[in-house]
Amino acid sequence: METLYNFLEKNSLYIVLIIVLLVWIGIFSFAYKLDKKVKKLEESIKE
Amino acid sequence: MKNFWKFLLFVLMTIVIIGTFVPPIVQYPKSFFEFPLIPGLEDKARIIFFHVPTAWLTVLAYLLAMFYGIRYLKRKDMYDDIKSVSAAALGFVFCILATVTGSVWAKFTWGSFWHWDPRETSIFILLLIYGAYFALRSALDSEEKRARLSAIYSIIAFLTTPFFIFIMPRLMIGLHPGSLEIDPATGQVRASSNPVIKFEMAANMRVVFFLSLIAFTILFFWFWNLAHRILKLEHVSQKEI
Amino acid sequence: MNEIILRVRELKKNFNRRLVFDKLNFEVKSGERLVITGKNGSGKSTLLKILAGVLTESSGSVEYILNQKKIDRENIYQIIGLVSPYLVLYDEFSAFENLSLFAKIRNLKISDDEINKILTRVGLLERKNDLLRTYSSGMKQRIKYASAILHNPLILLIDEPTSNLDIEGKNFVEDLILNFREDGFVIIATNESQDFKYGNRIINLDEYKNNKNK
Amino acid sequence: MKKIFYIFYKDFSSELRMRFALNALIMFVVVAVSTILFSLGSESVAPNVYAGMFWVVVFFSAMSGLSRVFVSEEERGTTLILSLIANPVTVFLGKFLFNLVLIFFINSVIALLYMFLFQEFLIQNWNSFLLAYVLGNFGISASSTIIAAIISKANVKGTLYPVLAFPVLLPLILMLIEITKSAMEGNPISDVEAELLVLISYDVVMITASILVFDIIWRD
Repeated sequence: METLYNFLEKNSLYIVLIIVLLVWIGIFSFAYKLDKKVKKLEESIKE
Repeated sequence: MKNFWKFLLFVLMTIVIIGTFVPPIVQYPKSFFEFPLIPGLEDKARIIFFHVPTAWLTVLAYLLAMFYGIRYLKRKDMYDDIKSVSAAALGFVFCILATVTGSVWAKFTWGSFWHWDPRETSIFILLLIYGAYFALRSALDSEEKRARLSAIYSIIAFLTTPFFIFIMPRLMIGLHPGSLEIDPATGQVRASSNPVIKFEMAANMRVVFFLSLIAFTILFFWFWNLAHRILKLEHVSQKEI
Repeated sequence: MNEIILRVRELKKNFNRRLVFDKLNFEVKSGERLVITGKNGSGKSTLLKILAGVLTESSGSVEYILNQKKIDRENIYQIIGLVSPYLVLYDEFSAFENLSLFAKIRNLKISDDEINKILTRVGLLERKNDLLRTYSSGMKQRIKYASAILHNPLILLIDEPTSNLDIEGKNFVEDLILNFREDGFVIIATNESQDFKYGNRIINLDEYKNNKNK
Repeated sequence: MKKIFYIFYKDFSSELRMRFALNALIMFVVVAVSTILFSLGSESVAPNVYAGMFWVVVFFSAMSGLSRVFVSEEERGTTLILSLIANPVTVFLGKFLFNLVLIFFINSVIALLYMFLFQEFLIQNWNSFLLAYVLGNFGISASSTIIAAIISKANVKGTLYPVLAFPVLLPLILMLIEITKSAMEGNPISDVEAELLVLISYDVVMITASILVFDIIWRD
């Protein structure tokens, strides 16, 4: 943990990378949620 | 024509990602793709292209949620409520993102995850308001009541925001760019002299920054559009049963 | 002599997905007595609450026009009296206290004697100082009538007029409805066929559920 | 005007008859203050900590007591009769008045307890403290009343109340802490002029907005 912290402190570009990845995770999970809702809708229409 | 926006988003976001990572940071930039060095920030200055847009979308989403809430109160159209709640849901996601990305970055720049700087406090309050909004919605079982009361709550909660924007920076020491500080000599409020806080973007950074804002805004409207269309379909399909 | 008109236009109410009634249109004028009927759950009580201005409609409009002037929604309460099974009075107060509080909140210039007179009319004079908590359901029904006629309203909305009442109480209700002030009107929501005789017009809410023929 | 008073009077006399709310509230205050007393022991802390603790206790007492005005009507089913005898603005102002009197009472109890129990809770500038006290009570009462009206229509009333009220009351509480701290340090009132102006505008905005939107909440 300590080494990781030191590494990130020295190579701060990776912090930006982490932040971009976090934003991507957020966007992805929202899209995933939407997808699940569409599936539920499709099932309810089939019935 | 309708798909134009999606392509634009694709192109812009690609430019933004390249613009975030590729340009080297040098002390004295000579060519257009070099970013100037800011002491104390270095590579971390690049966060601005991803962190600020999430914070901006949090606010935009709140305003939209409130706008459609008020429109619901005026027209009693259930679809206005659907638009309002979809905007709030997206806003909630971006609010969490803005908080988390900010605090990760703060750990490495300011030393700890949380500082209660005015902007941090405001985003925290927004997070609480979003949380309260959804808690309220889940506690109301009649659709009309839910739409009406959550719209009202969004208005009441909004009334406190001018305080956070205009007054709090006077009370607390800010760490975000553009914060004010108290001049130790005269006791007057002045713009901070700390290089991180004084932070001004070079022209080329500014271009990437605004492209990023545009890209994220398009992304937001696209997702919002999808979300409220899906909710609307859900609403219609339930009505038939 | 006042002239009051109630105008209901394209009134619609639904609770979530369930349509209660739709496309309801009618007018009631001074001197009329309207009976609203329909199966259980057909929305009689809901309609009365909307007419009394305490429940919002889903769409459509309800207007009261007094001497050619439209009455604001906020002031409808001054000309309406409502009796309903949903009505609950403050049971930590006595009958007399309830009425005198209502009179004060309504800002009526009404003396204690007049309140006593109303209590006599509904037959509660002897028990007027008992807390409502101790009242039987029939007595509670009577005190509701007292609270509804306290301010001498132009319009009386009565939901299930004779529920829980004995013969004496029923006679009082009959007298109240048939001899109601001539410049006002009465709307009665009921399922009891014996109450139909009070109305000179009947609306059956079951006919306003046209979600099927849509 | 009279009508508003009589709505207040109705709640007041009904509260006197039943009394359980008031007793519970006073007990709550005593328990909260004594918890702080125990945890502090004989240590002395900075004035801003005292100021903060003071308003935190006020906030939580408000959260446990001020929702009753609407929740009790809704629970007993008397909302209907109340909306039949008065227009919404009157009802709101009556309830607001009741909460105002209640918060003034609770707040005075808390302030007295603080002054007796904590030697270091010394107000040096009474003017600014009293102004904060009065303006703060108005603000707390306005926000809590309108939020009480919202939650009285919800299914889970108790837990929801602080959740909804906290973000709305937070700016007010922060201001109040700031002014109280300054009053304890004995700074002149001109130091907290800006804060006092914010308090006034908060009160005005909240009361006006509440009156405007209450009608929509009140009618089912």
